Amino acid sequence: MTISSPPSDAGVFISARGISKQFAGVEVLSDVDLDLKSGEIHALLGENGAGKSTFAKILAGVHTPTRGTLAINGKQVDVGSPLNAQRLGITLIHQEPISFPDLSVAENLVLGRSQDAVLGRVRWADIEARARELMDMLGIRIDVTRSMRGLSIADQQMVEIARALDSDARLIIMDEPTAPLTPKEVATLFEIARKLRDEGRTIVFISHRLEEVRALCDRATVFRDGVLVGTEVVESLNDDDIIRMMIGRPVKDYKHAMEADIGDVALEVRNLSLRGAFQDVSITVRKGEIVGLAGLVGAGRTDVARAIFGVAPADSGTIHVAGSQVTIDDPSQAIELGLAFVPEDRATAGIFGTMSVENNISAAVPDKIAPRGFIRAALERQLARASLEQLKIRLASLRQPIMELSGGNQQKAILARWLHTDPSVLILDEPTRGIDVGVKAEFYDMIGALAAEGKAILLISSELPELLALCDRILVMAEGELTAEVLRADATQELIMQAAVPRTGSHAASPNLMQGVAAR
Amino acid sequence: MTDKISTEGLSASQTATGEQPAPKGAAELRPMWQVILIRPEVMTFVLLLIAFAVATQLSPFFADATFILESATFYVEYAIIALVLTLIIIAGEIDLSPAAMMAFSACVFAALFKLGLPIGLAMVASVITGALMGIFNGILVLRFKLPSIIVTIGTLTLYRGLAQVLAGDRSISGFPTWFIGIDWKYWFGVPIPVVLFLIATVVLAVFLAFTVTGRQIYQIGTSPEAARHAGIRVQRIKMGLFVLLGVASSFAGMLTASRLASVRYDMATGGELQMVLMVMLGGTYIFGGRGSIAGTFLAAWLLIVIATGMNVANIQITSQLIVMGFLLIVSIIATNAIYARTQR
Amino acid sequence: AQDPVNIVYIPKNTGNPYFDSLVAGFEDACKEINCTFSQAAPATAEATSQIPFITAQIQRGVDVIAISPNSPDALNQVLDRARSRGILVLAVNGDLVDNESHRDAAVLPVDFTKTGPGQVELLGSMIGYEGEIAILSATTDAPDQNVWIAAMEDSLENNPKYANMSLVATVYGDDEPQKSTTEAEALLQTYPNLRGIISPTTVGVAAAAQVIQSAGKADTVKLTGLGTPNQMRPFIKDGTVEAFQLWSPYNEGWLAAHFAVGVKAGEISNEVGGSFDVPKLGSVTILENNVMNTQPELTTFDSSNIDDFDF
Amino acid sequence: MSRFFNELLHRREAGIFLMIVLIAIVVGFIEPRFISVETLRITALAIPLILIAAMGQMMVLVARHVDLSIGSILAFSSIVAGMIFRDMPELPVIVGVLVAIALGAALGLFNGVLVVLFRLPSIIVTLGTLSLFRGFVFLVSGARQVDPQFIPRSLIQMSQTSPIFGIPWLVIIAFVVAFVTYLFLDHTRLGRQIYALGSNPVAAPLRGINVVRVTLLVFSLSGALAGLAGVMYASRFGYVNPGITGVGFEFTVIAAVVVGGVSINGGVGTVLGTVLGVLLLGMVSVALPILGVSAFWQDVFNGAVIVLALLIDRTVRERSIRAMAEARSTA
Ligand SMILES: Nc1ncnc2c1ncn2[C@@H]1O[C@H](COP(=O)(O)OP(=O)(O)OP(=O)(O)O)[C@@H](O)[C@H]1O
Ligand SMILES: Nc1ncnc2c1ncn2[C@@H]1O[C@H](COP(=O)(O)OP(=O)(O)OP(=O)(O)O)[C@@H](O)[C@H]1O
Ligand SMILES: [Mg+2]
Ligand SMILES: [Mg+2]
Repeated sequence: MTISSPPSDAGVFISARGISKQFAGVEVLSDVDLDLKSGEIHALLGENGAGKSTFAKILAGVHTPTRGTLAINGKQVDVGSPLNAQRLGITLIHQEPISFPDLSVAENLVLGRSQDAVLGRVRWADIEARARELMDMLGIRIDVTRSMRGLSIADQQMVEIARALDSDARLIIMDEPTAPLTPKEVATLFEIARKLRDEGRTIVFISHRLEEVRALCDRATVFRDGVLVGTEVVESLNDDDIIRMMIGRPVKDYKHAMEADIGDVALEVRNLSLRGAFQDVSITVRKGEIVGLAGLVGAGRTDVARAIFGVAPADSGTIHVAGSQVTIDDPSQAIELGLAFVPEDRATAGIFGTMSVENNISAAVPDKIAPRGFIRAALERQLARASLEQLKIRLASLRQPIMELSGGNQQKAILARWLHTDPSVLILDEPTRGIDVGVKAEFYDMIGALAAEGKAILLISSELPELLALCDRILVMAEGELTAEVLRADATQELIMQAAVPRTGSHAASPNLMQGVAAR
Repeated sequence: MTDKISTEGLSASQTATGEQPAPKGAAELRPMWQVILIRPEVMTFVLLLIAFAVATQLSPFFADATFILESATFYVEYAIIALVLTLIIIAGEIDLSPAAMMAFSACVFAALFKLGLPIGLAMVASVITGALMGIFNGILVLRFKLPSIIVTIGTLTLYRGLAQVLAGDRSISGFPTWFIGIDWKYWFGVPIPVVLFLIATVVLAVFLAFTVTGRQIYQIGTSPEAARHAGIRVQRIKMGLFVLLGVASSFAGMLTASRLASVRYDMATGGELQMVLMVMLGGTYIFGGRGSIAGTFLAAWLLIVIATGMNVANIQITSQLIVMGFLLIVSIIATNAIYARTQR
Repeated sequence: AQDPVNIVYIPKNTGNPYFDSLVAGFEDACKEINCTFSQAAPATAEATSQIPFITAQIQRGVDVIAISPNSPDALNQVLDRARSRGILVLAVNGDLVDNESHRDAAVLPVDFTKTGPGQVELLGSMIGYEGEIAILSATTDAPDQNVWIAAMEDSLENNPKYANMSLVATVYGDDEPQKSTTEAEALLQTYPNLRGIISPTTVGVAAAAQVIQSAGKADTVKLTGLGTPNQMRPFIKDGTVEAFQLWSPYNEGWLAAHFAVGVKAGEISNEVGGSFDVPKLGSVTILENNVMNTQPELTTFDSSNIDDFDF
Repeated sequence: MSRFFNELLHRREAGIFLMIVLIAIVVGFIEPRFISVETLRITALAIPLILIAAMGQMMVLVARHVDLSIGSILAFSSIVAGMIFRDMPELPVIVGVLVAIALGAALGLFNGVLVVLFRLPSIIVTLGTLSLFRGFVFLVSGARQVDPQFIPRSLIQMSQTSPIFGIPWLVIIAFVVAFVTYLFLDHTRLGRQIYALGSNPVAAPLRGINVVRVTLLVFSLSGALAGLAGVMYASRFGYVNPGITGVGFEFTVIAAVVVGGVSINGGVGTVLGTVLGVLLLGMVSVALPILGVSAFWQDVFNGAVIVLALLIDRTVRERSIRAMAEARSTA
């Protein structure tokens, strides 16, 4: 890897002091002090939900901090709005690329850029010419007059990057820009980032990939649970240091779960395909087994889970539950077959936000609370109370709207809902996303206990340590295809990452990866 | 089997217990009086009391139970539909076509009767027509995933047009005497349409509040995604509601036919606004998930009192239009504000 | 003396200038004779819109309900109830055709059987009793218009004077300005030899006048019909329309008020064949079906007299 | 893949055009007199009101809102203008015109404020103001019609006399409005912001788009154009009636706009498409009476056309989403 040039000695461009942010009373950033220098590439690191994006958005005027101040070149500023941030020379490449699907690529590039009068004329020819130039610079071949709708996430991300390049911004924040990109695109991006740094601009680079940080960044700042843990020169850190800073304890503390008595096949899917989402996916999960599904964001894991559960059924392939082939076109059928699914998008697909906790818990088992079609409040209360104790859900009242609970407790309530159906197969999609560390540990306990009870568990997670710790077997997906199957004994983060990163051209797993693949 | 992951330094599992106020995220409960009093239905009830007092002041002829009940017969046709519409809006959809469905199904009824069909069969045909129109709305909204509010603006024009094509501008009459004048027949001293409205209110209120399907209607409106994930048959329930609305519209159409002893294509023109107004005024949340039959029931009486009061006080229709439009907007804003307030 | 007779008038809808004049007739009458007057108008002329108003008036205990009904039959029930409470129910300006038993009497402007022939004669005189003519009516089932149209067809067919006039089309503008306009335009286009149009409805005749004016065809296509002077004044002044007809809505109100007060005071007996005197109108006879007319013939408005009227 | 989508959109306009030609041919075949200059004139005269209001409605729809109150706004502007003509005949005509436009804009702004301030869905807000504004109409007019004699001669002549090629002023004004709308929407930054807002309302503020300003703007413009249509109503029909003027107008306009390919999901729609949509509906309304078809069918046709247009819109959208999914899997 190339050694980054040392940070230039130019002064501090922007400094944050005591930045804090609350969402709905929950503090997600507390007292962040950070100086970003001109001419440096500064990495922001941290687990999911650590607050990196939130901090970036505060710098870019998307969020206003609850407390704290920002100063540019020593002068205190009130960023206030994205427009104002742009005037101050700050540009943000969002984690989820922003696109206006009905507008052309070229227009997406310039939208909001110009400071001209709003009734000023739009010079289409100039805009398109400039857009082509930028696309050439980034080495992407997109017709800039086509509409944004239908562009791949990667291409959308490149358009966002092109947008940032076109500005004369002094501070460019890139929030996980490389997640969807191919290695070649990443290389181009890095080249450009270095050029911008050498022009004296400040670049903030957010990524979960340590090797990228190592290759590109001068300094790194680590966040944990909304608190800035430390800022170091990248060269002085090794991976273990960084991970320890990120998770607050040495890596070794994650212990592998023990081999367990694994029973008959509970769920088997064969050659499942859904056009535009995933192809030819085959998964087997046995009783008492925890099977992990790893992959980068957008790899198609959620789509697979939704297909199995009948939310968005697959086009082809078969599903077998407890040995017999079944058709699942609707979640209600899946539930009858003993499947349960904790979706990743808790806010929209999990909870009934404004309804009470007990209503949420009883949602999947109407028959248990309404023996003759009429709901009996006492039964419902009893049911919910049992879950409170079992899962240690913390709340003020069962009649409280569930949205008033913390994320972790909401997730527990969803899990409680499914446990009442007494499922034989549990599909958990990012069950610990957005949950604080303490509750995460509780979840690990629960997942282990459920497997011990003989339930078959399919665990989708983007947190590799979590998968490594819990799973008996880990399947890896990239771009809608299974690329590897790794036994616990062989599993390492590197092996999984290699299988998860999309390869340009072919999806064939590399030979040395194949060695790690179990032949089951 | 799996041994516990060591979670050194984390003591969450030890500290956590039962219903203790939790440190993070578990917000304080609102005081009970707030939960009870700050509800849109309470606002409706208060408005009803005020309207009653004002109407009594405005005209000495107003406060007369017989008169109010008699006047109610014109509005309960809409109110019965509004009750079903409440369910649809709670489920997160809307239907603006029921007034037109009333007209078309009533025209089908009258036209078939004129063709010599026995009146019973004509009534059945009318109900089937109502159901079919409901299914058509349902298919457009559910199968083709079109936004219900705009689709039903289309179908409201369409159904009204069909009524006009079918019945022309003639009014069709000549129904047997037993069919005519249901509003002048009484059960327990109350006009039958009003009794029917009361029965519908009780049945639907029980259905919505105490049955599983009722609960699921709220869940669907709160989050259709989550409802589907929880195994609730979202499409089926919504389709059922659209059909129910079509059937209710057909019933209301026949009530109107009986009251007027005649049917014309322009029956209930503009009635959709009144129905939506009743639902909104009753505190049902326009975005779905919240609302109650009781609210719509109260709102229906509120409208009856306001309209009757203004009529009997000889207040010009111009002011009445303004009062209605104003009420609709204010009620939506108030409901919205109340729900926004109780969001957290 | 006796308590004044409490009269309420319910027009078809509010904002209709025609009824403003009718109301004025009532008001002026009640300044002179023993009655009090009020009106209550629904927003739309839809069939049922008058019902709540009638009920409210019954509750208010009025003595007389005068109404220009929006439907010939939808009001039967509620009017019966008004009558059972001793309220005198008068149909004014339009009758409950075929349901006359549900009101006590009707005040109509003229003998409607004479309206159709009168219009044909007027148009005939403009076009020299020769050529193609068309009718632009209100809605297909408008009862009064249909009676008039039937009479027009009858005259055209049976009266040798009109042998050279041929009715080529009867179209309906639904009393909507937009539809009436397109229908009138379509007439001009479809029948290039059209010599005249009769539009026995106020909305229609105004729309047709506007169309003829726009098309610049005032010389070739003659228009007449039933319209209000205010509505038609500009077209008379600029020659687009030579003459049109109507009656005096004012007199309808005037007559209805006198009749109502007379009946309530027991001075007039509401019996067919009876007659009574009304100031300014002279002797009025109660005709078959308890119908009274305010005038024997239609009034014809043209440039010579139009400025004498304001309604 | 999305070329295909683009082309489909373009084909949408071509499709409407084809349909217009087709209908003209079929009607002309049944009733040869239909193919005439006179038909052109009548059709041209049937559309200006709708066309002008459609321009406003289109902008509102592109911004992912809808305005159901335009019929009442039209009536309000129209009646106030009429009253000015009647009660203050000494004022020049243009005063009435400007007041009508300004009042329309004010009522539109009122809609916009309710939408923005209370975050209410525009369809519900404007359903409410539809009856509220109608109430205002009755209130200011005292429920009295403005009679033809008071409408200024010069205004009436706008729909009768022509500066060029026999095309009445009214029609020319409508097309000028359409052209200016085109320039505004396609060639100014503000115009493009309307598309951006409708295309992705959540992201719009992140691109520095002032959502409040744009929302208020589209509602005000829609109101102002409805106001202008109100004066034109007085010109075309020669009088203003509080109970009749503009009733049901919103449905006609929305039907035309949706037929013209403007998506109710925002972000999509062109002036050309809208003009063609208006022409199509205008021509059908002219053709029906010439064919001797009862006016009753007009409503059936309008309703069916709205439903059909929504279905087409849906299909196009679904296809593009599928195209997107495929683009992703082959990326
Ligand atoms: N708009 C919002 N409303 C409420 N909570 C929010 C909002 N945005 C973020 N959060 C919460 O704030 C916390 C920090 O989120 P943030 O997006 O900053 O994390 P991150 O470090 O960028 O994570 P990732 O690596 O997954 O992108 C999370 O718990 C998240 O759920
Ligand atoms: N090109 C794209 N355009 C729009 N949405 C996309 C695109 N790519 C992915 N998505 C969305 O991102 C979501 C995540 O993708 P998917 O479910 O296929 O992968 P995943 O591996 O589960 O990712 P995640 O870790 O985010 O859950 C999907 O629901 C999909 O709709
Ligand atoms: Mg982030
Ligand atoms: Mg996922």
